[in-house]
Amino acid sequence: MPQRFSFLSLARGALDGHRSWPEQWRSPDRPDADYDVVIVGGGGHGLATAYYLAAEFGVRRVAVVEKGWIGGGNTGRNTTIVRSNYLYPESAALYDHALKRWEHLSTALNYNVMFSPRGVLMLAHSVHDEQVFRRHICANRLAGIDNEWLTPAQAKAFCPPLTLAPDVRYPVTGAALQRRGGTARHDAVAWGFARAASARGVDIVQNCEVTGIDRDAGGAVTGVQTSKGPVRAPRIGVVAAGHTSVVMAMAGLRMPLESYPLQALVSEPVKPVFPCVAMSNAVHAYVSQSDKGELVIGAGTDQYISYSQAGSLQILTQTLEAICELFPTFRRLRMLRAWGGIVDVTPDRSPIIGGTPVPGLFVNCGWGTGGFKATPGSGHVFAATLARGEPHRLAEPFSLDRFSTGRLIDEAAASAVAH
Amino acid sequence: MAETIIETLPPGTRLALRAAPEPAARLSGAFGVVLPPPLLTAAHGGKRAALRLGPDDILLLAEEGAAASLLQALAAVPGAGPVSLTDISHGQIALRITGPQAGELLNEGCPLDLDPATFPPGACTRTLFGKAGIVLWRTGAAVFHVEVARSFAPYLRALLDEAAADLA
Amino acid sequence: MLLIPCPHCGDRPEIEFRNCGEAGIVRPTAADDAAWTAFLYLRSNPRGLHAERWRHVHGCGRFFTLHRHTVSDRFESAP
Amino acid sequence: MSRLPTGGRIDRSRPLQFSFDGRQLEGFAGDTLASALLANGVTVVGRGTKYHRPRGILTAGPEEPNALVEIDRGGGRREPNTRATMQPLFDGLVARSQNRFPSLRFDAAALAGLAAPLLPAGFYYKTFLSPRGWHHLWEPVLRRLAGLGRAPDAPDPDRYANRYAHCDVLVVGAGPAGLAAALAAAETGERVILCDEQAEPGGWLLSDPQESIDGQPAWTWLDDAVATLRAHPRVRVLTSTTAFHYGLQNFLALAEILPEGSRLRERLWQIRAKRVVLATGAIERKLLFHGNDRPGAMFASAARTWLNRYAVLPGRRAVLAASHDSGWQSVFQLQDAGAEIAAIVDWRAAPPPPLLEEAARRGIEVLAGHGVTALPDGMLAMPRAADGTLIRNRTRTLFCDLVLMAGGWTPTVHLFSQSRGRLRWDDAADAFLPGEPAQNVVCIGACRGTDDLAACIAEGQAAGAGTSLPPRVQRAGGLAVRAAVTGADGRSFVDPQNDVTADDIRLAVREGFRSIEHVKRYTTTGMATDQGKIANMVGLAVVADTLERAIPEVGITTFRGPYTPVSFGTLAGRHRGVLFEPIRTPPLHDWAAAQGAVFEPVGLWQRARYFPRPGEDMQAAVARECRAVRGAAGIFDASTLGKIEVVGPDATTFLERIYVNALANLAPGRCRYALLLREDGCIADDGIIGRLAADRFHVTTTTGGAASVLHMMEDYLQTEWPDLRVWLTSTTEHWGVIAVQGPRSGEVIAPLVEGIDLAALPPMGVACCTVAGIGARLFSVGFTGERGFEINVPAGHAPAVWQAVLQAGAPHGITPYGTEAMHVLRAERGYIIVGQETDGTVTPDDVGLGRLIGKKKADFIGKRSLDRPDMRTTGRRQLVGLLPIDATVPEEGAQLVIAPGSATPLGHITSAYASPTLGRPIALGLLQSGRVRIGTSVFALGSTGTAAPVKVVSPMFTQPAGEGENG
Ligand SMILES: Cc1cc2nc3c(=O)[nH]c(=O)nc-3n(C[C@H](O)[C@H](O)[C@H](O)COP(=O)(O)OP(=O)(O)OC[C@H]3O[C@@H](n4cnc5c(N)ncnc54)[C@H](O)[C@@H]3O)c2cc1C
Ligand SMILES: NC(=O)c1ccc[n+]([C@@H]2O[C@H](COP(=O)([O-])OP(=O)(O)OC[C@H]3O[C@@H](n4cnc5c(N)ncnc54)[C@H](O)[C@@H]3O)[C@@H](O)[C@H]2O)c1
Ligand SMILES: Cc1cc2nc3c(=O)[nH]c(=O)nc-3n(C[C@H](O)[C@H](O)[C@H](O)COP(=O)(O)O)c2cc1C
Ligand SMILES: [Zn+2]
Repeated sequence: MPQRFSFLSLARGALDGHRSWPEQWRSPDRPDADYDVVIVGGGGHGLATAYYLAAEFGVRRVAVVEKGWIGGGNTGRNTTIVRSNYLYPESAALYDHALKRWEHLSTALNYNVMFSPRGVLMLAHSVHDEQVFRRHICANRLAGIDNEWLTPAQAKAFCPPLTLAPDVRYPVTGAALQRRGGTARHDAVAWGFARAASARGVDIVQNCEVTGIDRDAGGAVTGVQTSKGPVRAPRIGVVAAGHTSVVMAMAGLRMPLESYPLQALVSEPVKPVFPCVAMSNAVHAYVSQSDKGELVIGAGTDQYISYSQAGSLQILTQTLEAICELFPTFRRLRMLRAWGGIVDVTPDRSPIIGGTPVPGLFVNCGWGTGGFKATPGSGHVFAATLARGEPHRLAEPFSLDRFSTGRLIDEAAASAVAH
Repeated sequence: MAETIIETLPPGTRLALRAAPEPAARLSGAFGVVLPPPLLTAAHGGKRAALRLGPDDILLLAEEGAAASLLQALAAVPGAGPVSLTDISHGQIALRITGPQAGELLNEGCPLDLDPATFPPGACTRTLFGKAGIVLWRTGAAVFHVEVARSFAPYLRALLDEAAADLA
Repeated sequence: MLLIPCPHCGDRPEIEFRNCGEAGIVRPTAADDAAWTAFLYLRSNPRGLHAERWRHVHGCGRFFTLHRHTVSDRFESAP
Repeated sequence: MSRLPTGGRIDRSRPLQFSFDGRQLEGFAGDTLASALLANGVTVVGRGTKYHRPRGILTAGPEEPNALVEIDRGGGRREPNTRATMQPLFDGLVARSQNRFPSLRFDAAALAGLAAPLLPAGFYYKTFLSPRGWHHLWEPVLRRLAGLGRAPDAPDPDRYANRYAHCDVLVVGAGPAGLAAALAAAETGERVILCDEQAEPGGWLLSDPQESIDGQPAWTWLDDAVATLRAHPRVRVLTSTTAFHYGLQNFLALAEILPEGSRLRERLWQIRAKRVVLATGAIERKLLFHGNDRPGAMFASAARTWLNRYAVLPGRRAVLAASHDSGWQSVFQLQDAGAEIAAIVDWRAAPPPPLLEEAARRGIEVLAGHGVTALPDGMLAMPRAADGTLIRNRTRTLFCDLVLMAGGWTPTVHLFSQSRGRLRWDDAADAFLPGEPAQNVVCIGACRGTDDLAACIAEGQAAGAGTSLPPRVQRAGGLAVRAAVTGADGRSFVDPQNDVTADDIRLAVREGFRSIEHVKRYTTTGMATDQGKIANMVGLAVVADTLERAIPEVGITTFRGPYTPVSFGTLAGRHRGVLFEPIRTPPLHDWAAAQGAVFEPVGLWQRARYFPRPGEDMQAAVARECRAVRGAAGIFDASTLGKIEVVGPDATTFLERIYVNALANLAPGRCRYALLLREDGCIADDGIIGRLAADRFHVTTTTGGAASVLHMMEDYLQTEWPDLRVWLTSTTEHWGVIAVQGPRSGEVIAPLVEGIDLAALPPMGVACCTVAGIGARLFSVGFTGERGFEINVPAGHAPAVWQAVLQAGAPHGITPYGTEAMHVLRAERGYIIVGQETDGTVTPDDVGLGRLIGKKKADFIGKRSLDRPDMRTTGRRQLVGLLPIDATVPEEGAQLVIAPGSATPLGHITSAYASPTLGRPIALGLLQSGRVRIGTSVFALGSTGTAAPVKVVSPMFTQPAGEGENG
């Protein structure tokens, strides 16, 4: 067990100039020869899966193999919006499973992931938006998930920089608010899960790329090939987000996925000015303010698939047009940095969690533009699925075979909400 | 620097001609302009012009009120083969932009290279201005003819006017 | 912003185009569920050369296929 | 005052007044705010973000991390975080320091400095662990301490523009290398754009007038070069213009800041260049020592800029702390300008002899092999031991008010790296240099690691002419940065804005953050507003040193745009308010507006929702409009519907493959309601298909679907069935559509219709005729369940025809109605609205329209998907009518459940209205196995949690009067 984090331990650290803090997680240079479960991908979802496998399902011989540095994928690139007010009961249940875990994650992991339930406001600009949001609110209410309707004035009170001026192109006609939603510190989520998993025996191997999937004569997986040598394991969990198609192709599988660049940007830091998270699908913009003071702004995806972690300028200009339109006082703020991630998008914009036609090969992917919020829930149900070899109850509707039966969970078609 | 003038042109006749080069050519006589012009160029004679915007996509411009008679005349051309002719006269509005800075003004919203070497008089194409699709036709060294869908015209005009004021 | 070589209009800026997804996906006529699912949803999504369809919506209006490397994002000639 | 009596490039004839923190000060045209502050002896300009230590001006360029101020032009023109070093001075400029309370001199938060031992890198991850403790108590406190300036609180009234441009050669950076490149390129006759972030071209030359080029004094050469370029017809020179983004295929974005008082504040340039020349120069490096962040510590190169370009002596008594040759010259020039030089402290044991000789000649003491540490009023110099630590028992006290730092140079390779070019580490340059390019781009001058002026010019000439570059020339040298940071005092600041110290970086490494990306994120090194221009190389060196690895093995963090921060306004350009997106209005909009209609947005369109009369609310107006339609006649603007002309010998075949309906048997002169699916079998759109002739159809789409349906049709036509001889033309905007609906609609229009026998026009018929003398396409269709007509006339004539119909209808009580009444009327009849009853998951059978499917058709889009198991399963949600039992209009979106306590959703209400016809509320909904539930009751659960019983009925609440068959 690593040294516990607390104010006291910090104070003790101060006495020796912080010279005796140990590594937050063990970083073996290479993986062992075999494990019970190998997780491919050291993003938040992969690390959470490993943590829950070890902490709740008693599977200790677990390795997370990450081709770069942990948390360097979408986990380290997202706008950190956490909410659970999804439309379909299947989705709402899954995301709320996560949200309930967010609320206690810092204590559970002994790592401050800075979960900040500051409220997520979704702005309506038309009769149609209003209908869609009300449908969400009613559905959420039925599922026991908080989500409420605000008038424009209430929305403005909750989010003071919002303009209610009538001469904007899309005046705000109301908003849906999930108070329990908010943000969390993306990097801390990866590090906190890594530290807690490592403390429970999980090996986290960085700079270790999976290059092949080994299978026996019957087609079942036996392990993976990596840039640091072969690793045997009867169960493989692929949690590679934007690279899932690439990894699954190693097992001969074609996936219902496309990988698009999604961009985000931050402004220069300013004093607290934005107390919540606000998003508008009509004009496509979402924004919050980080603890350091930057406005964190989400942009859209490019129209073409790409693995370049870079997107086009016009995506950023469109986003900032929208931001300036909703928050005209922000026009003189400056964009400080913009970056891209590679998001794995499914046809119905819902994730895929569960087994595959290849025995022993499991996959957790398709979170697209909105999976950060699911991190602890996704890790938990995927760990259960890997440990038991059959889907966790909440994961069941998200199986790969829904694409052949047609039982899609079409959050996108139903609402066009991206995050 | 001389001013850039933006004028809304009076109504005219517009026909969407969709045809392969062969059948299009047979309509030359009836329309009074040699059809089809080379891709992305316009041919004109008198009050009539033909803008070749795509391989089989030709916009015919003519004097106001000529739609019905033209449609009849063109349909009557013997052996023209299968073509599509549709009256879209009222679907678009035309602007003319004149002045030495006309190209710069257009580049406020149009992403194309409008240097006379790459987009000489006679060149035409569909493109964008800001968030409106337009047909752009350079009719002279410092003159452009712009076609825009009727409902996008106020937006286009407002954007052009604001930009022109800033150029001046 | 990409510069896209339209076979009819030459190099034009990306905002005039619409990407129309992977090329070469044949619409099956008589398909079993698996083949139909593959047509509807399964994509190669390669990290490498990608055959994709574009339409020059704000130009000549034509659909055409190009090959682009999804890491460099560079257009290349067909393999 | 430390303004020198002569020299500089300021215009002494134009004094300018400005204020800083309320103090009235004076500078000159040509000053930046920073140079003017220094000239006025202002040394403290800001505070660090974490410990709130006082900070002075460190640099003279865009990399400035400390001198960030609020500029206030009044109203919405107040902006935070403006770099004083980049802000040209103007008369009346009002600047304020930021991030201090109550004042710059005394900042209460500086007490945080006392708690510094408790606040190492990442301290917040280790404490405040309980969720309540963090979010409610600590987060607000930490947030208030963090952040720099204040966001503006009023809308920005300024204007921003955009410009697309093309050129053969884009030269970024107008230093000597860039100027030479632009001159050479101009000579070839190519189109050239030259841009520079500074207000004046010249780059380093502006700071170094002693140099000579081609035998001319540097500034003479400079003036000639600039004059030549500005006069050249094919060259555009953009100053105060930063190239901040380098995209694919040589697409670059530039942000131009226009001179104060211009009509525009800023302009975005989006440039496509055939070739790009990057002559972006280099940025000096700091040295790590305790006190390297204090006011009065600055880059040696910056001192030279103050001196030569602005005629400001930045201090009276200076110490040079150097590990590199280049700083020495600055000290010599300062001495010439009248400053005292306390000493030159060079980390190296043996600086180059020519420098030592020159120092000796000038009587400047040199402490070679030494380092420094802070004293309250100066520096303490001590020998550096072999491990880089300071030997504390042999000290020299150096009183000074200026500490110059010269730690070598980092080429400005940001844009090159953004262009996806590879960087390679070069030991001689002690820096990452541009390597293999990914696009047509070359780097020249200091950006390439060349520091010799003549060589910079030569490289520029080659790059401009498009010939290959001569070899890189490097004259100055220094101690490698990795060696220079070894043993550095832990309290030395690596990133002064984010207050990251050497110890913070070492702690991160100790805790297992070994990837440079992890170190960056754990410590926040390089994440400040300068984006690591100050900190990255030095921080990287500390990581390499701690890990005992070579710098290139550690790697560097990713260079991302923008090169320097760009205001949102520049990126948004003119797209604001009504120019944000087009507002599309149908041809009868002006009439409706004049009537006082209330509008609603539908996509980009504005549609009249209802026409209230004095005293009417929406419900009253809608009820009146509905009753008029049912009782007599209503008139409605349906112009926004999409319209596509489908023409060609194979038009029928084509439409049969596109729509679910059988259309082969549709006779000319007849029309049919049709459904369009996506390949997954779900409803995409609907509309009316009218057959005008054997080979010509008039097809309508929903308002929102117009563009996507046409695109989809073109896709199938061009890609799947290129053999079909069919052409598609959008006629959406050509036709204005006037719907006349109601039992008396025929009587209303009869007097206006000529050319056909109206009485002979059957329901679901279409004919060409004239209406009010205007050539029209007349459809006898209705979306209201009443006998009705849709008159299509050329849009320009629509207002006149509308008036004629109104007049003709007046005796019949014709009433204009809007989209809301239209919605109610169609709901009473059970007609769906795509996008309301359907949401992309709904099949034709789900909404009771399975019968539209042409049973004998071999194929149509989506057909195969309807055979998938889950599309045929029982228990799908089906369209039903719902009658609230308690007579209140239920909420749209309300969930349907079997009993009030049930948590299982069975469906939802898609539409709900007060029905004037039935005199009661009605609703449509999608309900699990809805059709078999007809006759039963379910409960509608609204957003407030109340459950109301509703009776399940057929969606056809009323029977059609005529045969105005929609479905
Ligand atoms: C700009 C942006 C904004 C977003 N905003 C939000 C938001 O506001 N709210 C929200 O909920 N979600 C958001 N998302 C989505 C969210 O970031 C992701 O869904 C989520 O982080 C996915 O986590 P992950 O662990 O599955 O993936 P990742 O963090 O991407 O982890 C996958 C890991 O797999 C590794 N890997 C890949 N291939 C291999 C291989 N062959 N061998 C070994 N390792 C491999 C990768 O290096 C990577 O580290 C956003 C995403 C982006 C890009
Ligand atoms: N070791 C060195 O590299 C070094 C050190 C000090 C001085 N010098 C001297 O500096 C000169 C180098 O000349 P040079 O022309 O290569 O560089 P320079 O520094 O003179 O010019 C670079 C110019 O590029 C501009 N610039 C940088 N990034 C930009 C961007 N993104 N957008 C717009 N403008 C941008 C800067 O404002 C600057 O004016 C020589 O005289 C050399 O002797 C070199
Ligand atoms: C929520 C969030 C906040 C961020 N804040 C900052 C910031 O204040 N300063 C900064 O330089 N980068 C910030 N970044 C961006 C990172 O520097 C980096 O660009 C991002 O993690 C992607 O990695 P890459 O640019 O190295 O590819 C932030 C990223 C996220 C996800
Ligand atoms: Zn084209």
